[in-house]
Amino acid sequence: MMLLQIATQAHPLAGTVAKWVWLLPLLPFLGFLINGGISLFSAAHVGPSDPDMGHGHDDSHGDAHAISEAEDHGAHGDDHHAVKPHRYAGIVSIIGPLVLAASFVLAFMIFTTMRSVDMTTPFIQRYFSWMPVGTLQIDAAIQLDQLSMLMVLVITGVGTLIHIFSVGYMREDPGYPRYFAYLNLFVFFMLVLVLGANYPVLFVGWEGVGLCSYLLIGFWFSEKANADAGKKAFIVNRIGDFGFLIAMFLLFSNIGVLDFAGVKAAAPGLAFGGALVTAICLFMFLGCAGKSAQIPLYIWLPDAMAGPTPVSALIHAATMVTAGVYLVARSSFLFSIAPVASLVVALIGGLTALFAATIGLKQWDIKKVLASSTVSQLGYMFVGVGVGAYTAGMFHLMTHAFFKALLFLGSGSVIYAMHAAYHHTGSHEDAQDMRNMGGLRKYMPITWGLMWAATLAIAGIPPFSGFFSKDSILGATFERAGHSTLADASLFGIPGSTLLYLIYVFGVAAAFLTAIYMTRMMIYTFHGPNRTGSAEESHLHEAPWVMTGPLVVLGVLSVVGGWFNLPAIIPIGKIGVLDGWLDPVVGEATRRVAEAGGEAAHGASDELILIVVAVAVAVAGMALAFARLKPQTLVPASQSPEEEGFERVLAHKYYVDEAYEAAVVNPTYQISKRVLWRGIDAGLIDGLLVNGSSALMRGFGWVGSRIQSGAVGTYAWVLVVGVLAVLGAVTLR
Amino acid sequence: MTFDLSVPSQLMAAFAPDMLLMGGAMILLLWAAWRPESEAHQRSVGVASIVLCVTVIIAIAFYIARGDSSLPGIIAVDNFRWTADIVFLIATIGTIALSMDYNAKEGITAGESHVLLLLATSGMMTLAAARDLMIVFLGIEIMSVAVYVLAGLNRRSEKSAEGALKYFLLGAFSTAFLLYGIALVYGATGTTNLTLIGTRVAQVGLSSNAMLVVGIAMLIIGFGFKVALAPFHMWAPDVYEGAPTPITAYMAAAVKAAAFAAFMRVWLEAFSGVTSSWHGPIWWLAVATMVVGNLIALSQKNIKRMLAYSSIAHAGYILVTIATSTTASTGAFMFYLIAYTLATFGAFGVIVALERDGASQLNIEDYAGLWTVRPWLASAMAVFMLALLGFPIFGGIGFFAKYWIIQSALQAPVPQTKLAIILVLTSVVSAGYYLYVVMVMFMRPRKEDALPFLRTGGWTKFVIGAAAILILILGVLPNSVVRWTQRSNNVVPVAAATPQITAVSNVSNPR
Amino acid sequence: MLAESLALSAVLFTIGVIGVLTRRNAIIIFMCVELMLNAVNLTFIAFSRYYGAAGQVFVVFVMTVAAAEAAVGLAIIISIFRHRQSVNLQNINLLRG
Amino acid sequence: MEAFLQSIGYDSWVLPALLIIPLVGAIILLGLSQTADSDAELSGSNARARVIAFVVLLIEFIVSAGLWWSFNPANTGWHAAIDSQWIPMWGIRFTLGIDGIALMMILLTTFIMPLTVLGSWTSIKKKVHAYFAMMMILTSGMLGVFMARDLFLFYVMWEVMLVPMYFIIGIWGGERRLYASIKFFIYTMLPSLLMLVAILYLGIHAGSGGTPNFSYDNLVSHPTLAPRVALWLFGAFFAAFAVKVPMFPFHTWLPDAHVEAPTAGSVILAGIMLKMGTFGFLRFALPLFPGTAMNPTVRAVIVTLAVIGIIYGALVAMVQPDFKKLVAYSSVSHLGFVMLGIFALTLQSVQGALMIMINHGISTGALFLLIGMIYERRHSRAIESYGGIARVVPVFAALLTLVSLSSIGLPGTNGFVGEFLVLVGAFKPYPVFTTIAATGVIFAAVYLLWAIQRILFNPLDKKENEHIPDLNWREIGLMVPFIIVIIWLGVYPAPVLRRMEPSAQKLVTTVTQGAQLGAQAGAPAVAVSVTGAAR
Repeated sequence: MMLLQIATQAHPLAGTVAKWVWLLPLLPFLGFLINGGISLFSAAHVGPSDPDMGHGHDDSHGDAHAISEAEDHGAHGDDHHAVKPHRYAGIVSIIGPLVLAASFVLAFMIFTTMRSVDMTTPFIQRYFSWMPVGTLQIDAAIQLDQLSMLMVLVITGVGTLIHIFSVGYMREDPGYPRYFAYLNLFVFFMLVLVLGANYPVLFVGWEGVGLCSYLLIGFWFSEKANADAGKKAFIVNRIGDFGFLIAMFLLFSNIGVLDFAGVKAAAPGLAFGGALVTAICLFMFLGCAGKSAQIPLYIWLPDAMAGPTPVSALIHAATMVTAGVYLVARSSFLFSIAPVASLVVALIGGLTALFAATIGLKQWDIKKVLASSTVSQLGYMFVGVGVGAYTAGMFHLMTHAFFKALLFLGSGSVIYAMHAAYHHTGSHEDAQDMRNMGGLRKYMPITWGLMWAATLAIAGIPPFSGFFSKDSILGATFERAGHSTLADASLFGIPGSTLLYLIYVFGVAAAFLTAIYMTRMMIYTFHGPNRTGSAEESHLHEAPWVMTGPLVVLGVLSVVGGWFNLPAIIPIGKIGVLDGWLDPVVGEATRRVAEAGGEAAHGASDELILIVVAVAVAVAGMALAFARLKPQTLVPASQSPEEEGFERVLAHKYYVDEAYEAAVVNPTYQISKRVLWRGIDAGLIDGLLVNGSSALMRGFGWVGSRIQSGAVGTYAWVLVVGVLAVLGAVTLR
Repeated sequence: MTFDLSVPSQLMAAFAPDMLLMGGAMILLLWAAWRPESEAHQRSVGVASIVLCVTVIIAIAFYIARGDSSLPGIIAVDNFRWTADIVFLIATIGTIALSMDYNAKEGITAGESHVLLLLATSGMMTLAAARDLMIVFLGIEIMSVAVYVLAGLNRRSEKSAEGALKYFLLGAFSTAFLLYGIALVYGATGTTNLTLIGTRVAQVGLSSNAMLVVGIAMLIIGFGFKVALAPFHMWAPDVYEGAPTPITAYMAAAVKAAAFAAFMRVWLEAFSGVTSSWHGPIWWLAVATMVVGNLIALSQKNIKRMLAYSSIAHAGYILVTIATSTTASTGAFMFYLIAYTLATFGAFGVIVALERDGASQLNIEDYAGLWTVRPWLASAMAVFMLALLGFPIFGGIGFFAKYWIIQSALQAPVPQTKLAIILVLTSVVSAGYYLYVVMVMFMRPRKEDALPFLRTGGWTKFVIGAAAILILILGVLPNSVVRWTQRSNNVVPVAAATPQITAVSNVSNPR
Repeated sequence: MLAESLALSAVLFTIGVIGVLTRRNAIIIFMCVELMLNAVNLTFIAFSRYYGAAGQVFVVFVMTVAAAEAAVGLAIIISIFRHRQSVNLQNINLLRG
Repeated sequence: MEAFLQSIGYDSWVLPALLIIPLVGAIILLGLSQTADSDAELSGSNARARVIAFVVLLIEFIVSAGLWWSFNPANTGWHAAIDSQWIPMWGIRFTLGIDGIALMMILLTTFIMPLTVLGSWTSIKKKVHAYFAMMMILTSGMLGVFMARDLFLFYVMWEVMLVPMYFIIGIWGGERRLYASIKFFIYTMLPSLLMLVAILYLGIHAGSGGTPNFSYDNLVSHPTLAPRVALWLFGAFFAAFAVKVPMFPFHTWLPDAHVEAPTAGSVILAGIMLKMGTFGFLRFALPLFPGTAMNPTVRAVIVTLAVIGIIYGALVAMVQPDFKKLVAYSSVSHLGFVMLGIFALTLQSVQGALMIMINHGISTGALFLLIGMIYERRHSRAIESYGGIARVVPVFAALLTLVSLSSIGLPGTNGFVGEFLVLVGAFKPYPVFTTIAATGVIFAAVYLLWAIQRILFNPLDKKENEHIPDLNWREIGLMVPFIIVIIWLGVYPAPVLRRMEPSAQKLVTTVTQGAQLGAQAGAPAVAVSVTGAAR
């Protein structure tokens, strides 16, 4: 590792364990190399020296076939199969989680040193110059500060748990090494994302995680649907990345630097709320909307559930999708001086939260429910960072990582069990459809308990973690509505304060719906009569410990996660740990938005009221769900009828995908094919101009050769015509 | 030394190389007619003729080495003449070499054919030397009459006879125009001596004299026929197709070159003073010739015909040098003649090598897959085609030839940029048919029913090889030839005042 | 005097041209060409009255050459006649295109 | 390293050597070539021919590699310069020399050529000697273009490239090879000849005493042309280069040529020959006519065409049923970025354009090689004749995915660096155009991901695809260098950028200053004559 150490001016972290920070991303990358190598090596069957199938295909015939046989099972669309484990499964299942655990340990050591020292400036390590072009100097550099540390801990921590879970979950998949290779690579890029010291390096991770999500969603690529989903995810993300790129271009062409420190230093120079900074923030938010599945780019996330469930847990719940939130928090020095942009962020966040929650009401696929809930929770986070409560947003990011990962892994073990059961009886029922579940509580009690904990957390029932984070967001929103730079600004002529109150209402409503659909999910899955089918029941059982173990850890975290940042009025522990921790990074920006210590604005009483309201709403939601939903009346998916009216609209996610398809995708394709290619390219340019002109030449030539009739008389005539022409030319000058 | 042509002995000396060729030809004619016709005899006469040509070249080299010149007179003694002569003689040697194999193939046993070539060549040399319209006329006729016969040499072939007839009738027809032109110019200026004409048209502003301009027009027509400018080109394709292949090469290269040499000299020495009166027609003729030749060549199936049209196109390119009307462009002119002669003889050599008796195997399609059976022949043909196309390196000297013409066009006192652009555009069109030949030879598979190719005769091999090698070598290092041809630009109107101007001026507009 | 003789020769020349254009028989066409040549000769003679002998010398050359041409030409016409018992140019068009 | 090169006088002979070595190889091969055309008994000598070709081009690469060290960026003049007489009467000299830009182009060429030999190891079965001889001649021609410092010499080299490629396409190409080859030849020859006239005009204009002067340095320091004339001359150069690039709408030769050419042909076409056009703009069109090139109208037109090319190429690529054609159109899109970068004319954008020129050579070259490999196995380029083969040929799949990602411009691969620099540099002068161009990033993902999905992923539903043999060691081995470069240039392009920066900087400054000089001369006149030309 070439370390051209540019002296970090006696930074407190200099010379401590923090100098190994570059190992954090590198360890997972190492895992990727090893696992990837194993995967390729085990799958490869080097071809004959002359590959022309005319002669050379007999020898490799057998092997190639063998592979396709093996993978045919893996290709079977769904998570789990009874074929013997991959021959290198052993070593892979050690390396895969190990590298992550290692980097988690390292991260924790660095974390402790960071706690011990008091650091106000980020710890920046430059390794080598990446793109040095004139005034544009982009280094491959790592920036370690409280914000990135928080992300690193979440990623490596939750990541490690999910890796361990995967060992059990993917054990018997033929693509086992490939799976871990991708997963390690993902973590590598995710860490690059959060550790990068400038926007381009962040962008490397940004696109890298997109790539890994593409590869993992399409992990069982033999199903067209999965491959499509992967592609969709990548392309939609690309649309967002386009915005991110433009934001970077604007930054460079106006500020001339792209590293966080430089931009932060230059940001105050920009006109407060000016067009430039607003544009930068809005373009950047387009990127966030793509990565974090906000309106209008959320469409890829539900499809992303095609990937293996642990992937959904890690990438599409805990880490990658929250990158957008991280980016806004990371760029707080920009957003805090662009109130209009911040309002847009908050508004979109609020809308998404509500909108996705309504979708969640009518999904039958257990993972789809969680997907829409993820979108909705991400909306919350954006409300948080949008209203300038960056800590609140990050706080919810963290707690969400805990309980949503738990929910996904729980659903994973449910599916695992369901699938095993169906596999035994050779049934082809859908193992993810809640209408085929029901009453699983008595078969898998641990999962049941843990998932209830997570559900209470996400529903916002005190004292579970979700309650604190969600409440801090709603509280911040309400209070910013009172007075803040945002309240003073206005969007589309609507005063900011009005909007903020509206957003607050959205948030509360979303909380209500969240409570409903989560409870619905729990009821249909674990309660009521079992609809799996009599034959299968006997095979339903709890997952092995390697899977339930991580669930337990996550369960604990999602219960006590709230203690990381207790609000002042609930003094059951140390107050505002996270606030203090993140203050060096986002504190200034927060205060700028809140106009210096907005806390004083509302009294404790108002805050108490807000809390009461939130809790009441959550409880009401759950109560309503319990009151209205009748699991007994459900019939298995195969017999159940199609929904009617608005329910169908909800079940089809408001037909947004179909709309995009009809309005954007098809027209583009048809125009490109018929007009651009057939019409302009083949028809006009090539046909008419190019080949046409040559045809014209040949035509003239043909005519000329016809005049050459062979009769001397004609020749004489032509000659004389020429004579007259020349005579005319010289005389009539 | 400097010849004073008014002294008969010195005139003889100045004319010696031409006389040498003529005399030698006479003797060979007797010898050829003496012995009964036979293959062997035909060959020995051919060899003898080649020897004669070489001797004449040596003689000319001797003159060049001495750097002779002459006072104004009926003939010129300058590098322009010598360079042109050498081009003719090389072409003649090539023709004879090809004929010896070709005649054997076609069963032509008349040794006289070679002698006729020599006589025609002597006419050409006269043309190159001519500094008097009378000599020009004589040269043209000596050349033409011989070539009429050569065109119909293959008595058994009806096509050959037809070609000869067409050539003869139209040739005579155009000669009449040429002659009329000479008469009118004579009438306008009172002399047939180019130098005097030059001085007079320059001194008395005759540029708008009706008689003179009509005469010039008639001369354009006469020369235009000989060098096959559109629309006076109609005879060329038929005659080229009908004539025996070596003779076709001879006509395409040597005859054209000779007529052009005279054309150039007449224009530079006599009419460079009245550019305005002829520049327009020449310009348009050049354009028409380039366009017509290239376009019609696109739709040809027979390779000889295709090359006939391509030679018309090349006449157009060469005419550009005349259109620039500057002595500087004679270098480009001569250089082009050399390059074109080499390429033409190479190409026709390949045709002779592949042609079967009865003038079969002459369609371009017959060359399909040639590369797979005769790689070297195919490669050589490719070189010749690219040379005619004027492509760098692979086309060798052909590129420099075109390059120099363009340069002289752009460097002319009145830059001929438009002509240059039309020239390059039409050469792009020409790629359409030159590359077609290459494509057929290299990229089409050999037909199943294709007749086998005969083995190539030694002399033919010699011509093809020499042409290819020269083209390629000169295509990288043209300096020697460039320097040599640059020296042939000494064709300058000698401004010598003469007493009869008054007489001319009052006659030149008759009552 | 000059003008008249020039005019006459021009007329003769034109007649010759028209003959070439209109007639179909090779012999007759050749005769028309000869007519044109003689028209030119007339021009030369006319001018030589002013410029001295050069024109007349030229005429002598022309006549000689014309004779030679005639010999060759007739030979060619005979050889074509051998091939197809006719000298009508209408149907002599093997070579075309 | 430098010391060693010094000691052997490397700089004094390297450039001519690079031109001669391949020619020697070509002569050897042609000498050994045999007329009989039955591959049975020829197989031995064919193998020999391959080895000779590979060794010669490997030597070529090793010799050229020295330039990497001997090149000193600090010196902005010509490196390894050669200057000697050629045709004094016409003022034509044989002058060679390189700057940072040419350096990278030369290294790109010598890097790709030996790999293309490996790429056509087994796919070429007839006339092997001639085939490799053609590739040798082609190498010389292409290198000559990058080295020439005399416009006449440049033109000669420029045309010399044409013939071997014409034969390579026409003899060893696909079904419609005859049409494609002739089209390629004439399409590119037409504007080249116009450029020849322009070059001559320049040379005569700059010459003295009736002798033209084609020396590049002299012509650059000699820009006193009437705006209108400059416009026409620039037009001629533009036509020649725009066709080679190819810019929309002069691109239609490209799909045919790419599709019909044999693998190596496509690789060379896309990898190197297309760069001739953009190189021509950088080396000749801009420095010779700064006033015209930077004239607002002209510039706007060209940038518009470039942006159209980016989007258009991507959209048309998206709907191609033939994978080779898809990649061909993607080249139109990529080269559009290059043109945008060149004419935006900021240091970043020019550097980015240069990076794309290199990257496109690497990525697209690798893509074509991979297509060639799978074509050798299934004899089909149609995308729908595949599907799900990732499971049958995992190594191929991995490589294809990686290369496609680099072509998409994924950060961490070479593709990103170039596109990012171009866009970031072009944004200041052309914010709107650049924003539109940036959407090309999206479309690139669309067409390539969709294509590799339909080839590698989806169900394996075709019987004949189930037994495709995977890549063999030769093929893997020849892909490895590509992969290494893809990653290297993606992660640590700084050395390359540093070597090119002074030249790029020099270009930018000279052109900008020249444009300012030309501006007060007659910008309005040019504007007028632009409209005049339009009429």
